[in-house]
Amino acid sequence: METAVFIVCAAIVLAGALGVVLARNPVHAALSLVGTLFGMAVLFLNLEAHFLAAVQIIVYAGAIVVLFLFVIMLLGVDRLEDLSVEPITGQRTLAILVGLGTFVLAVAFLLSSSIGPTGPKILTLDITENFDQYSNLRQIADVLFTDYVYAFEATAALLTISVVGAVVMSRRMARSDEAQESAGDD
Amino acid sequence: MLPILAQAEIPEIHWLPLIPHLVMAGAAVVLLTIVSLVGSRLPPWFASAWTVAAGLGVLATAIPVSIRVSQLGPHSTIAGSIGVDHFSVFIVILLAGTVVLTALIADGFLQREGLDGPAFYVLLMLSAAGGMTMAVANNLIVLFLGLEILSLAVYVLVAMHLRRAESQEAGIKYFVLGAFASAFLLYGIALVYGATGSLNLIDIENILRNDNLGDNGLLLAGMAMLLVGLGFKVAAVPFHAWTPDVYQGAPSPVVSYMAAGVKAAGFAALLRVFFAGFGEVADDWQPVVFGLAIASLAVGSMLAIVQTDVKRILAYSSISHAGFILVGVQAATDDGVASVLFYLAAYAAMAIGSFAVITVVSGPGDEGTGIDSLRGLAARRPLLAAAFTVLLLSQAGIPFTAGFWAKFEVITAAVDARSFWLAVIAMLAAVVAAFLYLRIVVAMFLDAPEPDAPRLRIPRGPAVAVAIVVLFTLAVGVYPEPILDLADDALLSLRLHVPTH
Amino acid sequence: MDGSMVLPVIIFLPLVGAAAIALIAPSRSMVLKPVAVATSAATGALTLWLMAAFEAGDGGFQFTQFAEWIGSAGISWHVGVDGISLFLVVLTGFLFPIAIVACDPPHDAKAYYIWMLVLETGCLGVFLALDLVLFFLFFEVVLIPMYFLIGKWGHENRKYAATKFFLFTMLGSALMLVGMLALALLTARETGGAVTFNLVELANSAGELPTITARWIFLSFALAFAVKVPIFPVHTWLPDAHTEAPTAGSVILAGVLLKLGTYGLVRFGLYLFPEASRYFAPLLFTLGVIGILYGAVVATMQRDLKRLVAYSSVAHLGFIVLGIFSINTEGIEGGLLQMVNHGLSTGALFLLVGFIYERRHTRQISEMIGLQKAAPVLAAVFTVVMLSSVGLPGLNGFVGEFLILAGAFVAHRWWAVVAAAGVILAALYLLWAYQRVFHGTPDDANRSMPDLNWQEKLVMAPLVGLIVFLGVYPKPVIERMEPAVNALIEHMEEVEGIESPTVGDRPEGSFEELRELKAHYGEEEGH
Amino acid sequence: MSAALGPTVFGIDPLYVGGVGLAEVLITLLKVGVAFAVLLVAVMLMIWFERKLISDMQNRIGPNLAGPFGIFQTLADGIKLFFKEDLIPEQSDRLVFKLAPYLSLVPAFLVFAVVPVGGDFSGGDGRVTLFGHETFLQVSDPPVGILLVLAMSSVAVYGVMLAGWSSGSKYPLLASVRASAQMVSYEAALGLSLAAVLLKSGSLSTNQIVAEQSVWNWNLWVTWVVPMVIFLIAATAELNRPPFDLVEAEQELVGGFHTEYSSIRFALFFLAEFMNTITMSAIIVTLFLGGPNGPDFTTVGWLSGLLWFFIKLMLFLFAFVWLRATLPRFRYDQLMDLGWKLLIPLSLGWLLVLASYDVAGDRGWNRAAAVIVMLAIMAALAGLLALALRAARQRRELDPQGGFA
Amino acid sequence: MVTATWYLILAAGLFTIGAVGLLVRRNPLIMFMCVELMLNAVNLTFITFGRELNDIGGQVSVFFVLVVAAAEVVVGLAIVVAINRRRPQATADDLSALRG
Repeated sequence: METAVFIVCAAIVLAGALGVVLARNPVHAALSLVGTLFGMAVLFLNLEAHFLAAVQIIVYAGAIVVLFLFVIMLLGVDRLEDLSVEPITGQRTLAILVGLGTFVLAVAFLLSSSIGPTGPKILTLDITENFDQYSNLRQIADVLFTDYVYAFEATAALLTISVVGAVVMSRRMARSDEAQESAGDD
Repeated sequence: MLPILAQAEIPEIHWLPLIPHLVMAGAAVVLLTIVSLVGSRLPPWFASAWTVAAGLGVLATAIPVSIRVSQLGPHSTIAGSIGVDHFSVFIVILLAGTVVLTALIADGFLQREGLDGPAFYVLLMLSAAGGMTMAVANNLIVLFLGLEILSLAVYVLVAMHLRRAESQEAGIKYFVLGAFASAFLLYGIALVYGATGSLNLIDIENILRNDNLGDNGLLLAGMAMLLVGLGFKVAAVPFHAWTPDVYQGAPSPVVSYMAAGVKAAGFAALLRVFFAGFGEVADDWQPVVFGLAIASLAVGSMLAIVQTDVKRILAYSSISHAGFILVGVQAATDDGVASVLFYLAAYAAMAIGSFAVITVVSGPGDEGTGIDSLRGLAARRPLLAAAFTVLLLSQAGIPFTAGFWAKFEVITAAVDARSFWLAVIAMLAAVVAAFLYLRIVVAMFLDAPEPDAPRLRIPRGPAVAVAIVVLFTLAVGVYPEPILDLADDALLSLRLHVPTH
Repeated sequence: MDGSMVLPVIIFLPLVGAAAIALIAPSRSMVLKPVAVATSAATGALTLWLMAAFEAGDGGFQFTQFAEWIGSAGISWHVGVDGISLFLVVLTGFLFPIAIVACDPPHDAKAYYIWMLVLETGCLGVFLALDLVLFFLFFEVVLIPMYFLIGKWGHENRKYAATKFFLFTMLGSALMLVGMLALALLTARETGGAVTFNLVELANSAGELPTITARWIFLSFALAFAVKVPIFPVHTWLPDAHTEAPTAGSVILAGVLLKLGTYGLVRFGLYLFPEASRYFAPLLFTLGVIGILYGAVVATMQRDLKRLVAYSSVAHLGFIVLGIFSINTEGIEGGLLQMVNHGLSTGALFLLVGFIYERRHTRQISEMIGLQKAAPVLAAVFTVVMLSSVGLPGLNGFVGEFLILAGAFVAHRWWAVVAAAGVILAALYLLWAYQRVFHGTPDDANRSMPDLNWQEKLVMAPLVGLIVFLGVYPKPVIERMEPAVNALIEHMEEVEGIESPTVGDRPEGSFEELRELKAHYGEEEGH
Repeated sequence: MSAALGPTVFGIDPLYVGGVGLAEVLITLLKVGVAFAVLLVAVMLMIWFERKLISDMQNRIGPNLAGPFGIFQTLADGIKLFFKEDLIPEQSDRLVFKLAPYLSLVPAFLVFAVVPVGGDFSGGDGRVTLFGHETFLQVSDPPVGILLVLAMSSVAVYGVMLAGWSSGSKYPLLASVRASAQMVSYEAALGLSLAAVLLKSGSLSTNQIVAEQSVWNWNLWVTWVVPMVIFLIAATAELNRPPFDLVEAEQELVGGFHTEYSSIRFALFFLAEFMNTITMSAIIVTLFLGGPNGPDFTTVGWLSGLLWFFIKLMLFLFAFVWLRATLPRFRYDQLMDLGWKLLIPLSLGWLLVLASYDVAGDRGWNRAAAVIVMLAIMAALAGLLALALRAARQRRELDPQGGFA
Repeated sequence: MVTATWYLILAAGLFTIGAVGLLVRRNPLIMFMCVELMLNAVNLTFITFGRELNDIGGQVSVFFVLVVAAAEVVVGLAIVVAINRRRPQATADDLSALRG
């Protein structure tokens, strides 16, 4: 069962990723990304990370990609990109070669090395014994609000920045300036 | 069922060491609130003054932290995720100073350019809070969050000059490459986590000390990726591609913050991770840092020569300086760490001052950053030219400036670690770099001003900032001992944490 | 005056003067020059007092002052003077007032005087520093005023020349910094003591370093000094810098700044690395001889009078290097004496060339003819100075060159013979130049050239006087130098554990004997 | 790797505890089938119910021809739509155009999977015995069930958004941008009001949430009513139902995001919309009204649960229709103001008040005092917010182009 | 049976695709999406390691990565919007005012 799920989801994930990279239309790329995200979420379930699987969908699919689509539609940048033109000759080949090299190297490293000593915190609960408690949500919360409480609070700063940043960047210039600018651009 | 809050075992939290962080981040939020309530009724200098006050507040609160560290020794808090030591205090003070000076510089600039004042300062302070988090982080995830807080704010700051296409272009370039680099950093963190089973640097060090993981592929790959991510932040070659464009495009006060603050935070993180965390496997990463250092020195110094834009020149020179600092990192000794800290402090002063001058000289629209715009500055504004010259000579490492002692310390560390050739290359690069500082000096002193050059207005804020850094540069140049002592203290504590879980 | 305070006062008095000038209001620009002259003259007077108070028979450092500066790094404020540095200090104190009096800057007088006085502080600091880092600081900081002097008040090509000068010298000193740190750190590691940059302490433990290490470090020092001297083939900055510099700049550059290099070779080369110095002596010796011949030959071909004098400097400094790396009392003494002599005679030559330039606005030899008719006093002074530079017996140049050749003859007989040919070449190009410029019938442009005015005469008088005096009676100088030089030689022998040849008892076969000595070292290294 | 992972991939149910055999698979399939069928039929009835009710409220007859009381009207409409020609606009992005309806429909189905529609919750956790196996009366009870609801409601945005975009037409695009903005905005309020429930029940599992509420002790009271009101409003907005149906504001946008759709694809959107209404009502019942909890008035334990659930569900369905019949449509800026400036701060503040109440209990403080202090703080913050909003409004009037400050 | 290595290799592949995509594509929006791919690969790695190590830290890290990803996208898109307002239809190649 797990193997089947893995294979299917891995295929979806990789297909989605390739879709993002190869799609000529940004909207299609975004949809491919959603595919990858869903595959990922199921893989998370496979790895018993239920909470993260749900959060993955809510945050990524529900917010991030929607934001992407929003911007694409709002700006009307959904024209097709001509992929046949290579801005820098050989750039693509080089990038792909480097990418493949990195990948092969990474796999070699992964296969050749061992995973570190196991930590003290219990992650896996046995479903037959702990039916009511069968969820790592509580553990995540536990660690989140104790060991990682500083990091958790720090995310507040992160979100504040993104709000302030978005407001600053979307501020419009005074109209006279804008006219001047566009005249200058042409 | 138990009440939810009662179930968690709250870790011990020492509040005192966190106060500087709270002051910095809190000041940003309060400023935001004040501005949104009574924004239109505030005088234009209010946000700047507020930021300066916040920076000074951080400096003031850093003192009791330092005293506490002296009494208790280095320790960690919040389940070992925050390191309280002189190292972090040093960086915190450095960042606070950077914020104060940048706020001074930005005051006149934002009014001149008609940009969003309070937002700038809010982002500046939040970014600095992120940098401070990087400095104290004993946990890789905390470190990563600090880095992101720092970077995200800077992305916006870089792009926020809405009237300049260059600014936004710089912003998007910095953002894309920065996000790329953070992905690498994160992947590195994940691999290190897999290799050691922990995200805590103290734990990692203990594990590495007890188990021989020096040839573990996961660990090696993880370290390499971490180096990529952090190398990007400190603008080391070959992860430097963004630097010239971003420095040129970003608003000048932002560049001063980037050169001083972001670089300092980046190196703080680099040292924390590689010296405190991976100190046991230094043999594995030293050669790589060696290579990065040489590449940065060479590329930074060489490519600067062909530039015609002062900001670009200084961008390349910042790459070269990063190479110098990496020479100190490469030593992987206590002296090396001290030299890096000293260098960071000295470089912060020079960089802030230099970009403050450029801020003033560049004129409306932040456009006049070509080397031509500095022509004959000595005749137009002798004091400004003299100050800039001091800062440039300091960057070149001329005696009786802070820059000399910075190079001196770094080279000492390298020689002490028997990296003689690295030291030689570094000094050769310094000579090449000296050439480009001389180009600027030549333009200021030996060229005649353009006949129609407008009269420069020097606002009070930048003037004060430049005066402070020039005095600092000269004072440290003559008597570097206090700062040297501070840096020496800072290194002692880095690896002696008492884990408190 | 308290003996230990005199050196800091000498070093910083010009700086105080510079600060005072900086504070003078622009409206009172007429007092700039008097203040500058007064400061430098006071400094000069102090150096003269120093010479008078100097204990002639003592070979060690006198008037020393020591204070911790940067304790953690082993850096201290340590100054002192001995027979080797004494006359260079005096020369500095002497030449600066002359240069300041002699030439007025065409513009920006305030900055000009400030830089001149800062430069003086730097030069004095270099000669008096007994701490490596302190020395290095002064050595480097000298570049800045000189850079601005050349770049701002120089001739057409000044920016190029100034930058070239700056980068060349900085290149050398950059490597020296590495060497210096390596020396201090590795010595500390060998001896197990704390890191120190104190010259005397380092010299005392000079034998501790492994031979190969010491040789590398010596090379890094030697390169820095070689650029500064300059020794062939790193001399190319010198003609440009000299030619483009304003007159006073050329005077100081030739008179004082070049001596920083030769002084450094003696003080930091021989003193700190006896073995390495001797090991590399043949190399430097050879380069010195090449410099003599090359400088002379190239000088012969110059069309620009100032450039000619500049190349003559290359030749003269070749002589000095030759003397120093003879590594015997005569050679080193001759080298030291020649440093002073060269400072006087070349300084005077540059002044004279500058005077001519002010009148004729050209430096081309071909455009000058028959100046003797128009300016007899100038011609007379020029003659004396030129002959001093040639090394005519009875003038100061002769004494130095003689001692050098004597020392070199003992060390490397055939090189000394070749070097002697350089003396003849010097006579050739200088006399030829003199002939072209001063003899013949002046054309219209040259006929109306005014002679020296009283101010210029006043400036030249002491120079000519000293040239003659030192040629006739060099004893006061030599007797003060000799103990220090002997002490240096003894120190070297002590460190190396050998007896070095002296003129008296080594008439024949010195070459072979030296080889044997080297073989001897080789054995010592073995175990 | 531990081997006992398989079954937990899709949910947790006492059914699987002893291992998965054929019987378990069959029972699961049965539950899925029943849920699917019930939903489809319910939609059919819901459409009829809505039309009939509105016509009653508007003093007209409504559908009355197909079947008794016109109850088969929906079926007739469906058949008609099914057989109509399927038009695809030329300017459309064909692939996405075809995909969009399913992106709308599937999440609507999936949400229903986590709703416990019945079961005996009196003291237990709602287990019933089906064919000799203990199980829940819900398709699946994942440990993060309520997050699945949020996840699916956020995925539902895609259907709207892509439908509008892929039509290659101006009005649908505008409508879809508007709709997605609205849905994303109100999701925040939805989540925050939901957090109050989570605070009280301490679990994300829908089954646990229901089990925590006893016969009368519903979350409605436990969370002091306000969260439910917010949730209801936010849910209405999320469903794009009146008075928040700006998506299909006919006067402005022709027909909304599905203007270009016809035939079966249009039917799918329609189906999804009403299905969403039903599932959202079911979620509200689960979260706030104790789900199938209620006094047991039948002899068969789990039947009373089903009945109670149905009754409560009808209540909300009626409420939705009632809202549609009576309230005028909001203006877009009013809609956004309501969401961002009122609902989000209010739900956040309410959550904090509830938390302070709990903390005071844990620490042994006076709970009433804690709540009063908290309310005072909230009031102060609300005042500040109001001030800030006023300042912003003034600034906007002064400089219509400027951002903040 | 699926071992951890499978997941890790899948993650490495995804990371590579993202990285290559970022390097070859010129549309800033797609470049952002490639970053998201890379972050997802990291998430998968974290969770896999977390389960192998029997440590919750891996999952907590993913939580933070998600937050960061969201914040990053907001800022990045804001910049893109600002650029597009000035110069509609800009790709990375059009952004070439900064050269040196």
